[in-house]
Order: sequence, then structure tokens, then C-alpha cells
Amino acid sequence: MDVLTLRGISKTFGAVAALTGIDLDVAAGQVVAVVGDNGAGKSTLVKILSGVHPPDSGTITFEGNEVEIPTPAAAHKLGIATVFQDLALCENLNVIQNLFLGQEIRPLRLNDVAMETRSWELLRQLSAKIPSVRVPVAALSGGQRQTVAIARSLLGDPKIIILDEPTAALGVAQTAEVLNLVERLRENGLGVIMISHNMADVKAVADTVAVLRLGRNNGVFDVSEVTTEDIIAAITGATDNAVSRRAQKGTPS
Amino acid sequence: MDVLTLRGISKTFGAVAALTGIDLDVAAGQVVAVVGDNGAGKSTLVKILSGVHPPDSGTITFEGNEVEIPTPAAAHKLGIATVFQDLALCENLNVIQNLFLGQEIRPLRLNDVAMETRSWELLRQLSAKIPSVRVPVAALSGGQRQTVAIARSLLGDPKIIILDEPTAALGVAQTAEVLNLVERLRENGLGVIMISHNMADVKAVADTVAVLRLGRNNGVFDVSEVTTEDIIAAITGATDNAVSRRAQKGTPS
Amino acid sequence: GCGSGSGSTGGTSGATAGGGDLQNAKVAFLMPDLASTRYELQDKPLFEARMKQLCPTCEVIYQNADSDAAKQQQQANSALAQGVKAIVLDPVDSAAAATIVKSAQSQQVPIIAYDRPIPATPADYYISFDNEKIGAMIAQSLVDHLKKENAEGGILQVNGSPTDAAAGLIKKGIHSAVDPSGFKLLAEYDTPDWQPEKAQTWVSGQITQFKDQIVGVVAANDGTGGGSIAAFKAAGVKVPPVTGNDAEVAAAQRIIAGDQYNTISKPIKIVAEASANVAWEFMQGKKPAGKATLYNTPSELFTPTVVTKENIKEVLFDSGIMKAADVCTGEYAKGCGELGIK
Amino acid sequence: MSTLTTDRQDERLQNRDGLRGALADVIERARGGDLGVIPVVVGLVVIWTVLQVLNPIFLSSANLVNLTLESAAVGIIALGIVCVLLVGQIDLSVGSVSGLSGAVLAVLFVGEGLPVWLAVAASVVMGAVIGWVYGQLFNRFGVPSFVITLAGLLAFLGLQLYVLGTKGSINLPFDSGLVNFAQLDFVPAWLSYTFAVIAAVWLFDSGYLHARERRRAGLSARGVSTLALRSVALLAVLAFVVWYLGQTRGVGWMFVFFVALVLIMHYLLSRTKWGRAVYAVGGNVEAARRAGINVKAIYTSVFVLCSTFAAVGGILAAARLAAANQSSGSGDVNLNAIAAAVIGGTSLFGGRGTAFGALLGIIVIQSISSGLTLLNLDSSIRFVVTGAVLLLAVIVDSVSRRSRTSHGRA
Amino acid sequence: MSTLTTDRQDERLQNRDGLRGALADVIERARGGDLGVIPVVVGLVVIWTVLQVLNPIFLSSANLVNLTLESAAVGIIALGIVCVLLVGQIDLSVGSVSGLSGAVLAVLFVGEGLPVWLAVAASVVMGAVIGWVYGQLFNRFGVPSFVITLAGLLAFLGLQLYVLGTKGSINLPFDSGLVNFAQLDFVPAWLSYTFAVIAAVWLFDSGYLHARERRRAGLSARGVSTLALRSVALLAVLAFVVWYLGQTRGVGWMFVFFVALVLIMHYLLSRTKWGRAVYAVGGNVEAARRAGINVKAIYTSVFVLCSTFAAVGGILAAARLAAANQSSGSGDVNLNAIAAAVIGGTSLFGGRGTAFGALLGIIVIQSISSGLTLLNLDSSIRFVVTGAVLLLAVIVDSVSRRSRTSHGRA
Ligand SMILES: Nc1ncnc2c1ncn2[C@@H]1O[C@H](COP(=O)(O)OP(=O)(O)OP(=O)(O)O)[C@@H](O)[C@H]1O
Ligand SMILES: Nc1ncnc2c1ncn2[C@@H]1O[C@H](COP(=O)(O)OP(=O)(O)OP(=O)(O)O)[C@@H](O)[C@H]1O
Ligand SMILES: [Mg+2]
Ligand SMILES: [Mg+2]
Repeated sequence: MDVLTLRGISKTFGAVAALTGIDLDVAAGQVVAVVGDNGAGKSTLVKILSGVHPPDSGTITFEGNEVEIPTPAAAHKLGIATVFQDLALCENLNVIQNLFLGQEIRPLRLNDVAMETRSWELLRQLSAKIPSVRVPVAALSGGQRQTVAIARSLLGDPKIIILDEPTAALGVAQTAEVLNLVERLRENGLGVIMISHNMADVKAVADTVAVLRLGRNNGVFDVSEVTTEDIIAAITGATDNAVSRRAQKGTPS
Repeated sequence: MDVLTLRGISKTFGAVAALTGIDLDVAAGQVVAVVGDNGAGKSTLVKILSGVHPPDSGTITFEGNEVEIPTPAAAHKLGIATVFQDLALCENLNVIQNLFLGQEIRPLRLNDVAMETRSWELLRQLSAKIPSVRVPVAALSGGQRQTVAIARSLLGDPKIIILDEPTAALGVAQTAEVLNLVERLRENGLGVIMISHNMADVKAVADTVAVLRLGRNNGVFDVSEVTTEDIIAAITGATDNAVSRRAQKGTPS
Repeated sequence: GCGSGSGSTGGTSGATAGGGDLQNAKVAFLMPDLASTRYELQDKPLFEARMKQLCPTCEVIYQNADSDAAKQQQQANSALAQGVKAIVLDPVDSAAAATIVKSAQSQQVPIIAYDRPIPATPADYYISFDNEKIGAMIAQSLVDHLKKENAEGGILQVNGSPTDAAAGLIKKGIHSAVDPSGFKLLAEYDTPDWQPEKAQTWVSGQITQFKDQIVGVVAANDGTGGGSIAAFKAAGVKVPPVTGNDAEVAAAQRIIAGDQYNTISKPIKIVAEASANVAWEFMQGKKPAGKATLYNTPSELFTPTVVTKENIKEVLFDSGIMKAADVCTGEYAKGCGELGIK
Repeated sequence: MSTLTTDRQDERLQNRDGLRGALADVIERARGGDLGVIPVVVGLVVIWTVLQVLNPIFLSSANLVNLTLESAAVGIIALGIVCVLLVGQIDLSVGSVSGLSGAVLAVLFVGEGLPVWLAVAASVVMGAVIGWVYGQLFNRFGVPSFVITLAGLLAFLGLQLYVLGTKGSINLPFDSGLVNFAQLDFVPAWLSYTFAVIAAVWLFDSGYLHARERRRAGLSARGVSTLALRSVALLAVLAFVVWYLGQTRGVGWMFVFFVALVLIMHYLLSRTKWGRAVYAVGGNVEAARRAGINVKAIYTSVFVLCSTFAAVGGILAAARLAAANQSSGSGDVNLNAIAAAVIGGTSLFGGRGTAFGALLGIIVIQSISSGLTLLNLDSSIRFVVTGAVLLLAVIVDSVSRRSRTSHGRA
Repeated sequence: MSTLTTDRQDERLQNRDGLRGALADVIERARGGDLGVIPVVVGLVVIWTVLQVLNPIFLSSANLVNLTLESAAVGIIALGIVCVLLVGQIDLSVGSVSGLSGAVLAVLFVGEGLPVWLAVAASVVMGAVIGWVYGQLFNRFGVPSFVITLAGLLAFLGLQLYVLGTKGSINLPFDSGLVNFAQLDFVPAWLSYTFAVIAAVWLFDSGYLHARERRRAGLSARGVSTLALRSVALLAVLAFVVWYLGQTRGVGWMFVFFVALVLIMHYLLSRTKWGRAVYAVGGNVEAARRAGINVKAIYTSVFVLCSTFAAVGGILAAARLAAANQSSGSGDVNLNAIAAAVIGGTSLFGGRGTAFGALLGIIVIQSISSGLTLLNLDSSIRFVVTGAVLLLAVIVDSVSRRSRTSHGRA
């Protein structure tokens, strides 16, 4: 059964129609990759699912019930955890404080020690290369921040995890760990929505691929039955594109 | 002859030694890829070269003269253009204003029309998918912002272009265009320093690969003579790493 | 073109004062600040009441400039735009008020200086008791008291706001009494914004500095006087005689309780009513003659009375300025009883 | 949909051309909450209506003439505040600086008998020097501008008292040009109308040339009918204002001077490299620095501008009062100037605001103050009502802005 | 280097253990410009030395006792300001609210004859309600807090005048408990020393327990010698302060109350979920919102806290003066409270600051004010010197902070 079903989601920003009539289904234990060109509306879709923006129209069904997600807090309550593309960390807080923001252990007398221990655990699991967890996030490198954001989403007990370009800034080892993680999440029966521009990663871990193009659905594919070239053609809207031209140019040399 | 030569560059942030005794050489018409794990110090190196942070010690030689780069303005004057990993755009300004920031056409009576025309040219060249150039950058998607930042660096007449993970947020088509662009820059005799976690891209366009590990040099390789596995081993400091394990795991299935 | 000249009058279009009908005529009563409570509590109601007697349909436009000369100018302009027939003005800044006099007179509206003179440009009339004299009187009363007690030591002087012209006049008056008195002026202080807290802080500092040399404090108004008293109380030392000015209820209570030595009661009723009379005459087109001429202006001056424990009963209570019910509350009832105030 | 201009090719854009398109655009922006100064104007209209109902004198020509003249001095100070707020800093000392400048003017002009232009120049230069010092302190030591200018507030208040010395208050002669300028000089009717026509023609002309240039470059541009309508509307508004104020004394030169400064600042902020740099520094100083902008110079320039405008405002305030005294510039000058900027839509966090905001903001504030002055209220009630009306005026703006999908502090 | 704790395994970290390590750490942080409140303390010492040289009374026990008592009221208000500034907002109305609260207290207690605790409670509740209204206006309409609280400033000033009504000024009886508390109640010497010992023991104890817990969890922890040294240092300082103040009247209960509030706020801000949320909202509201924090509730809570503290401060100010009058809370109460917060290291842009900052900041301000008061200068000179000294005190802090590689507005 599908955990999450979207029907006819639309969203307009000023004069720009960012999303028009988007449908999407995510089942438990399934990894859905959402791909598309820059500005195709992927992050907007993520933000709608995590309560950052309200949709202009369309319905969201979660575990069989039609729901509204007016605020991020509502999304948390439903069990939707998100890693945003723009990370959304508080630069003035340190790594531990960011990781546990909003879900601190022992609210009235914070348990530093437990939080620090758990932080190291999570970060080690993601192969993070962070020298100290007591520095403000402002002092971290791009990849280190992304690792922190990913670790954040694993706290709590989510049913759906949405990863918006989670490996964009990660090193090779960290990327491998995140892909491992996605597989572990699937095994644990969570639904995972992963957005990525890296076709190799998509093909490696996704079950289905949903393509967005200029804010509209442009096909849903089963990963095992589709080639990278087909996906790219669906993304760019043409079989003759910059990628294919580059590939051709590369072949003879 | 080398355009840019670094010797013994070190930089410490508080208790963390981010860079220790780094050497690097870039020649005109050469693409040098700098790779390394998260937090290896790549961006710190970039920031030192572009005048954002002063180095603690070490020398920078530019076109044969030892130079100091105390401010970004000094770097601009030398002819070093940089795309930063954290992009450094002004969210309250629109695309045109960001593109031409600091190098506006006709300073005392801004020439809107010329700037808008040139903006569209640059963006088209990078295959950007930006609906309007008159929206504030705050309203752009991650990839769109990155395209703007890359386009920025092409204005003016730089001698060295430094790209810090330029394709991290880009779509497949835009990535291909950026790789094309790097090749064009090389043909025009510019020195290019490119930082990337994507080994395929590195192998596709770089001439040499410099590896950083935990803030130290860990080898410089000629791209034509090195395998991806060797580079990854240099990055992670071990031939048995998360990437190789994942690759092995993938093979049997 | 556009002449400067007759201001457009509102509903009741009457050309110059004295002409047309005085039904619904307006008169402006412009007061300077809120540092002292008297303007809103005494001057205004008294003036209004008298005006009502003289001209039941007339309207009094009351404004308070909150110690801002520019605001007072705005208020005068707006009164002129409303077509007032006369302006009674207590200037924030005697010098700057010249502008108001000019523009009022250019629109044939007579202007009566109230409380403070306008030396630079003669107004049409001047009614006051003068602030310099007030300063001198409170200080002299204190000095006399100290001499009688054979006190030895020095005096602290707490002035009003350094940015307030009236405070400057009072300060001058106080000096005229303290300087030749033979008592040493230990230190003096211009209290920013007349704030009692500031006065308290300063006096506290001086207590540590001069300890028991302080035999008296001349404070320029009741608020700063109260602050000075609180400083002595808080330091746990005996409160020396402290002056005041304005005859606030709180000051009367302190005098009754023996904490404050004196304050000064201005015959506000007389002044306010006199100014209403004069304004009314001007509105009818007459030109009242002054009892004296000061600053080239026909003038009338009244003398205020220093209030101490000795005369508080007759000056404040027997005259009806204050009611015992307001003052003799709680802990002050006993003191009132001793002085025979009921 | 055949020949799309370069900037309208994305298929997700809803294309709008001509008059109808312009209208659709406005509605769309209203829904998005991005209406620029319109909500402030609406707030102003609401206040005006209420105050006029309460006292019919309020919108009389005579009162509005006073209003314009009373707005000028603090309005000019607010103009400087807009600049400092745009880079995300603050200047708390504008009141003191304006008071000091008036005092220096009076002492030099009346006390020392210097020619008036020299005294004015000296005061203005003093303002600029103060701003320069602020800039140096800010750039060298990184002291928050709040603290620097708080220190300035105290120090220059002291200096003002010192300069005025024992006199306390100095009158400026009524027949001097400066006082006339602030009190009695009005633009002749024919000249006012000429100004109005020039403004309208210029608006059309520049719009037309710009549109032609854009069309030549293959970009979308406003149609002639839209441009013409805009100019006619401007002409109508200006002509009406001139006519109505002309019912009594007309348009004061001091107000014209203020408006001219607003226009100049508008040009500098929106059409020059310097203006761009100011917005960039306010939006993200690190990005501005990395773009090669001399951030320190920008900070210094805005502090200098702000103090200079404060000095000019102080001179005009002294001229209008025909006196410089100890309390000039104290009281609520600071708060009014900052509030005018904020009410006009300038963000306290930097990067957002316009020169016109200062004009609108000060008119809102002076309207409230003048309108309530007319109501003949008790001081206590007047304070309460002033607060309430102020809030009301800004709520209109904020509610409209609210619907915009906000990004952090955008 | 054998068994590294979990948090010290990165080879780029310079490991430092024990006393020597702690010292090296401080030096490293000094070079990096991250010294917390130390520079402010240094600035304070500089000012104290200068003022003491100028007038030997300044550091006398009697004067310092006054200083502590005079700091309490505005210091408590500054504590509220710290909270609002932490979320990146401002409250300009604390002065008016404090004045109103004093007035309400006086009217209820003296005028209506209610028991003092009831009058105090009513004033405090009124403060809380005002803050709640601010929060609602801010959350509902998105009006900038600058404007809301500016409106509040005016409205509550009006209300204060109205409440004081015909009296204008109301005396609080000198023998009432409240006035005694603010003027004459001092902590007995033995109790003061006991407090000092308790504080030192508690510091050691909690530090020791925390270190043990960390060590058990495999994390690095402070050594016992470091902890002991810290406690002994605290004990020494506190005992000296108590002894020195005890030379005259000792430590006032009102000051103890202020310090207690600072400690409570410090705990709330640094050790509770709410405190974390406050810093998060100030650092990046959008990130805080996405983390599921109820941002509106946080805003409301800080506005309520700030107004409540303002009301408490107003009550204490009235008690100290033994009167409530029309000018209570006006003048520079606002500026002093905000300046105290800023001098204590709170950022006007949100996200950075501590409760202790308010304590230090107000002591700096009161020291300057008290020291210059003792010098018996002309008003004009006094203002100038106050400005200069204020700047001096903050430059020390800023210069040390300067060397930190700044990130944007960090
Ligand atoms: N807050 C906003 N205001 C206005 N326009 C927006 C806003 N957010 C997104 N948009 C617009 O909506 C479109 C879709 O943006 P979105 O961020 O969803 O793209 P994306 O698919 O995530 O792209 P990328 O791969 O670059 O991250 C873009 O054209 C963008 O300009
Ligand atoms: N401003 C700073 N203050 C303190 N520490 C910093 C600062 N900038 C970087 N660092 C530290 O220096 C180290 C190197 O960071 P850098 O950004 O150079 O890494 P990177 O190689 O670019 O990593 P990534 O691949 O994640 O972008 C990191 O451990 C980081 O925490
Ligand atoms: Mg995206
Ligand atoms: Mg990096």
C-alpha cells in the first residue's frame, strides 16, 4: 500500500508556475527518485510535502487519510523527515545543537552528554569528517554541513524520509555511506524520496524514477527497465541534448 | 610556465589545522582538479587564493611574482575569478544585479538594457533554466543559483578561474555545458582550478589531479596515467574504503 | 501669486479679530511641557472654566508641546489654521517663540505670553510670575532656615533639565540666593529631563563624597526634590532640608511628613483667570493696558508663595488649592492632624 | 505568441502585454504581497480620512501647507537614516547632530557674524566629518554602530550645550534669507505648474526612450499607452496638489528642496554602481566583499551621508524655528526619523528600502501628529491615540506584505 | 596519545588536557578573538581605574554599594531586552512599560489601599499582558517589532499619565516593605558568605558530576584540578566582593534579586529546550521553523518576558525612588537598557548574547554614570565625556572580537 499519494499538486510563485498538476506515489520500503532539470520544481515539491509551502491546489494522502500539511511541525508529527537542499541549519548553533534542534533530550534540563554521544554515533555512521561537534555550524565545510543535515533527519522515528540532493556536496566515501543508508532505510520499511542529478546514484538505489519537467510530470519509470539515456531524454525533453552530444564527442577521441 | 604557484600554505582555525604546508602549481591552459574528502581543506585553499582568508604562512607566486592577496578585490585585480561553494550571492538583488555586482556597466548611470542582454547571453550559454532575470536570487532554485554564480565568474577578463564544486547542484544538461565551458576556457589559455567530488567529471576534463587529505598534500597525478580507484584510495587514505566495499557488494548482485 | 497673509479661517469665517461674531470663537492655550503636572492639572482647567464663564460658546484649544519648541510651533500653526482669535502661549523656548509671535501677528491674531516672557519679539501681553524669582525664593527660604538653625556645611544644588530654558532661569535664581549666602556650594547638577531617578543617583554619589557636610539641598522642582530625599533615605542618613517647586500633592505630603522643607505655590488660579480675561478682551477687539511694561510688552506679574510646614495649612488648604482628602491619606493623616489640616 | 522577446521565453511565465497586462501584473503582485509603496499610501489615505472626519480643518489647504513645511527637516534626516538602514546599520545620533548643526550655524552666523552661506557650509561640513569619524570607528574597530552613535548622541548633545554656552538659545534674524526660505518662500504658481509638467514629460520621455532601447535589444518593454497613462496620472496628481496648496500659500521652497533631495537619493540608490553596492552590503556583506566591493568605503559613505543629512535637517529646523536652542534635536527627532524610514518600508536588517519611503514615512508621521494636534486632546489621550494610529497605518502595509511567501527576513 | 576520547579523535585537533591544556585553550581562543565576556570585564577594569584616579571616592565601598543598587532596576529591564534581541527583534517600549507599571503599583497600593503583594502582582501581570499583545500583533500581522513597540512606547506613556491622573506624582510610604527592600534591606554578612560558599561548592559539584558523566560516556572532560581551581577562584572573588561591600552596608537584597534573575535566565537560555529555540530563531528563523519549532510561540514568549521584566524593573525603580511620577521610565531608560544588552555582547541581529551580558553591560553603564556624576562636571562636558568613555569601554571588546575571522554578521 502507498504511504504517500499526491494528486494534482500545483504551486505558483508570482508569475512563475513552479508546479502544475503533479502526481506521485510512494510505498513503504520503496525508494522513489525524483529527477528533473534545474528549476523543474523538485525542491518545491519537497517543500510542499514538508509543510514549508502550502500547495495552491491538489490533495495529499498519507497512510490512507487525506491530510493537510500547513507547517513543518505538522510534517514532523506525521512522520515526514526532510533533508532540504538549502540545508536549513542555524549557523550560530553548534553541531549537537543543530542535530537535536526541536527534539532535545530532557527539555527542562538538557542532557548534553547523551546528545553528544548520540551525535558522534550518527556522524560516525555517515563517515563524517568533522573534527569537533562543539563548533558552530558556520565553521563547517559544505560537505560537513550536509552530513549534519542528513544525520538530523535520522533522529526521531520517521515513516518517510525525503532527501533533496543529499549527496551533492559529499565526498566519495560519504556518498557511498549515504547510499548504504538509503538501502538500510528501505530494508527497515521506510518510504524514501530521493532527489538527485546523479544518474549513477539513482540507478544504484532507486526502485522507481519520477521525472519532472518544467513543473509537470514527465513520466514514471521502473529503474530496472529504463536506461540512463531514456531518463536523460525525459529530463531534457529531447534525445539530442548537451549530455548526448558530449557523450558522442567523447566517444571518438 | 606556471601562472600560479603555492608553496607551504598553512591555515589554522581555532584548534583545527585546516591546511598544513600545501603546494600547488597551475599553468596557463591547464585544468587542475583538486579533490579530497569532506573537510579536507579544498574550499579553505580556494578562499586563500581568492583573498577571502589570509594564509597563516606560505607563499603565493602569480605570473612569476610573489604576491599577497589580502582582499577579494586584490584577487579580482590579479585576474583570479572564483565560484565559491557557498555561492555568495546577495539574496535581495535580482539575477542581473548579482551577475554584474561590482562590475556594472556605466557606473554613474547604469545601463540596464546592456546588462540584461548580456545576462541572457551568458545564461543561455550555460543552458540555464531561469524563467526571469528580474526576480531576486532568493526565489531561485539551487541549481539556478549555481548557474548564476558560474556566469558571474565569466564576466571581466580573468586569467585563472577557480570553480569550487561548480556542478554540485546542476542538472545533467547544465553539468555537460559547464564541462564544455571548462574545455573552452582551457583552449583560451586560462588556468582552471576545479574542485569536484565527481570522479567522472574530473577524469573527463582535468589535466592533473591534486589530492588533499586532512589538510595536507596527498599526491599529484596526471589524469591520463591514473585510475579512478587510485584517486579514491588517495582521498580516503586506504584501498579498502566505503566506495570499494560498495562496488564489491554491487558486483555479485 | 500667493501672499503670506490672512490665514484661512475654518467654519466661522471672520476676517480679523474683533470683527465678526464671537459665537463659537476659538482661543488657543499652548503649554510647554509635562515635566510639571501643573499645566494639565491646574492651568488648563482653570483657564477653561474662566473662559466658559466669559464666553459660553467659545472653544479652548489646549496643546502641550512636551518640551519641544518645534512641536510648539506646529501646534501654534495648527491653531492659526483653525482660525483662533487669540493665543495664550507659555513658550518652551522664550527665544524661539518669536517665530510664533511673528506668524500670529502677521495674521492679526493677538498673542499673550504666559508664565515665561518672549523678549525678542514683543507679544501683545505678558502675564507671569517669573521663574528666576521662584528659584531665588526657594533658595532664600532654605538659606534663611539654615542660618536660623546655625547649620554649618555646604549645599547641594539640583537643577532642572540642561535642555530646558525655564530650568535655566530657575538655576540663575537659585544661584542669586545661594552664592552670597555664605554656605559653600558643594556641587551642582543639571538633571537630564528633570528625571527624579537621575537626581537620586547623583545625590547618592554626593552623599558618599561629602558625607555629613551636606546641610541642605536646593532642588529645582518637587520631582527632583523627591529624588534627593529618597537618596538620603536610601543611604540611611538623616534627610537635610530639601526644597521643591510646583506644590505637587506628593510634595505637600512630604512637607507634612517632615521629609521636605519647602515648595512654592504659584497662584495659578489668579494667573490662569487673568489670562482668560485678557484673552477675552483681545477677542472682543479691545486692547487691554498692562499694569507694567516688561520687554516692551504690557505686563502683569504675580508673586508666588513659598510653602513650608509653618504656612502650608493656610496657603494650600485654607485657600482651597488642595483638598485634605487628597493629601491626608494613609500615613500622612497623622501629620495632617498635627498641623490641623482637615 | 509568435515572436517572444528574449526575456519572456520560459513557458512557465504568464505573458502579459499592454495595459491589460500591466493591470494583471498589479493584481498578481497584490496577491503576492509585493506592492511596493502602495500599501503605505493606502494607510495614509485611511488616516487622512479618519482625521478629516474628526476635524474638517485637517485637509484644509492651510493645514496641508503647514504639513509640507513641517515634514521637510525631519524628512531629510530620515533620508539619511534610510541609507544607514540599507546597509544594516543604525545612527542614533541624528538628533544630536542636527541640534549641534543648528547651534553651530547660529553661533557662526549670528554670534560671529559670518555670511550665512559660510555658516551653513561649516555646519554641513561638520556633519560630514562626524559621519566620517563614525565610519572610521566602525571600520577600524568593528564597534557596533549602535554603540558608536549612542556615544555620538551623548557627545554631540554635550557639544551642542557647550556651543550655545550661557546663552542657551540664539535667535536667527527673521529677515535673513535662510529663515525666509524655511518660513515664507513659496514657489510661484506658474513655476509650480511648470515643474509638474516637466516631471510628467520627463517621465514619459525617459520611459519611452528606455522602452525603445529595450525593444531594439529584443527585450520586452512597456507599451506607449501604458507610459502615456502613467505620465498623465502623474501630471493630474501633481497639478491637483499644486492647485490645492495654491488655495492658500502654495508649495514651499523648503518642501521642494526636500523632494529634490529625495529624487537625487532615489537616483543614486537605484541607478548608480554605488547604490547597487549599498543594497549588496545590506543584503549580504560577505557576498559584496567577495564581489570586490570596497565594503569599508561603502560603510563610510553612508555614515557620512547620514550625518550630513542630519546636519542639513538641523539647519532647516533652526531656520524654520528662527532659533537654535538647547533642546533642538532632542526629544523625538531620532525616533521620528527612524520611524519614518521604517514606516516607509525600510528594513532594519538592511538591503530593503527606498528613498521615497522616507518621504512617505515622514508624511504619515507628521499627518498623525498634525491631525491629533487639531483634535484638542489631553496629553495622555493624545499619546495613546498617536500610538494606536501609528500602528494602524503600518498594519495595512504589513498585512499586504504578509501574504508574500517570506524567505527568512525578506 | 593512547586512548583518545570519542570527541578528540580527529588528527587535526590539537589535544589539550589538564590545567596546562585549559590555559593553552584560553590563549588560542584569545588569538581567535573568542573570549566571551573577558574583554568586557577588561573594559570595565580600565574604566574603573580611570575613574578611581580621577576621584578616589569612586571605588569606595559606599559608592559601590550604591552602584549595585542603582543597577538593579535597569539591569532587570536589560535582561528582558537581551531575550528580545536574541530572537532578532527589539522592544522600544520598556521604558514606558516600566513607568506605567510603577504608576499602576502606586495607584493600587497607595491610592486604592490594596495589599502590596497584590499591587505588585497586578503590575507584573499587566506587563505580561502587554508582551502578549505585542506577540499577537507581531505574529498575526507581521508588523515590525520596532513599529509595534514604538506605538507601545507612546500609548503606555499616555496611559501612565492617565493613571497618575490628577495627582501627577504619588509617594510610596518609606516604611513599606517594598521601599525598604529597594533602599535599606541588606543581606547579613554571615548569609552573604554562606551564599558565596554555596555558589563555589555548587560550581565544583555540578562540574564534577558532569565531568564524570562525560568520562563514563567516553568523552573528554575537564580534570578535577581545573574544576577545583575554578571554584576556588569564584569563592575568592565572591568573598572579596562581600567583604568589601560589607565595609559599609553590604550586599543589597535588591541586587541579590537581580543576580538571581540573571542566573535563572542564564539557566533557561542555556539549559532548556526553550532557550535553544530562542537562539535558533535568532540565528535562522526559517531553519528553526523547519525544525518543527513553534516560532510564533517563541516570539510571544520573549515579548512577554521582556515586558514582564520591564514591569518588574519599573516596580523596583518606583520602590527605590519611593515614588511613581510622570517622568518615571522616560528619558534614557530605553537606551540604557538596550545599550547594556549590546555592551554585554548581545547582537542586534539576533542569535548571539547571554544573560550575564546584561549584568556586565549595566554595570559598565552605571559605573560611567556614577563615576562622572562624582566628578561634578558641567552638563555639556559630562555628556561629551560619557560618550567618549562609553565608546572606550566597547572598543576593548570589539577589537578583541575583531581578530576573529568574521562570517557575515557573526
Ligand atoms: N520562493 C520562491 N519564490 C518564487 N519563485 C520560486 C520560489 N521557489 C522556487 N521558485 C521557482 O520555482 C521554480 C522551481 O524551483 P525548485 O527549487 O523547485 O527547482 P528544483 O527542481 O529544485 O531545481 P534544482 O535542481 O536547481 O534544485 C524555479 O523556477 C524557481 O525560480
Ligand atoms: N571559518 C572557519 N572557521 C573555523 N573552521 C573552519 C572554517 N572554515 C573551514 N573550517 C574547517 O576547516 C576544515 C576544512 O574545511 P573546508 O571547507 O576547506 O573543507 P572542504 O575540503 O572544502 O570540504 P567539502 O568537500 O565538504 O567542501 C573543516 O574541518 C572545517 O571545519
Ligand atoms: Mg532543488
Ligand atoms: Mg568545500
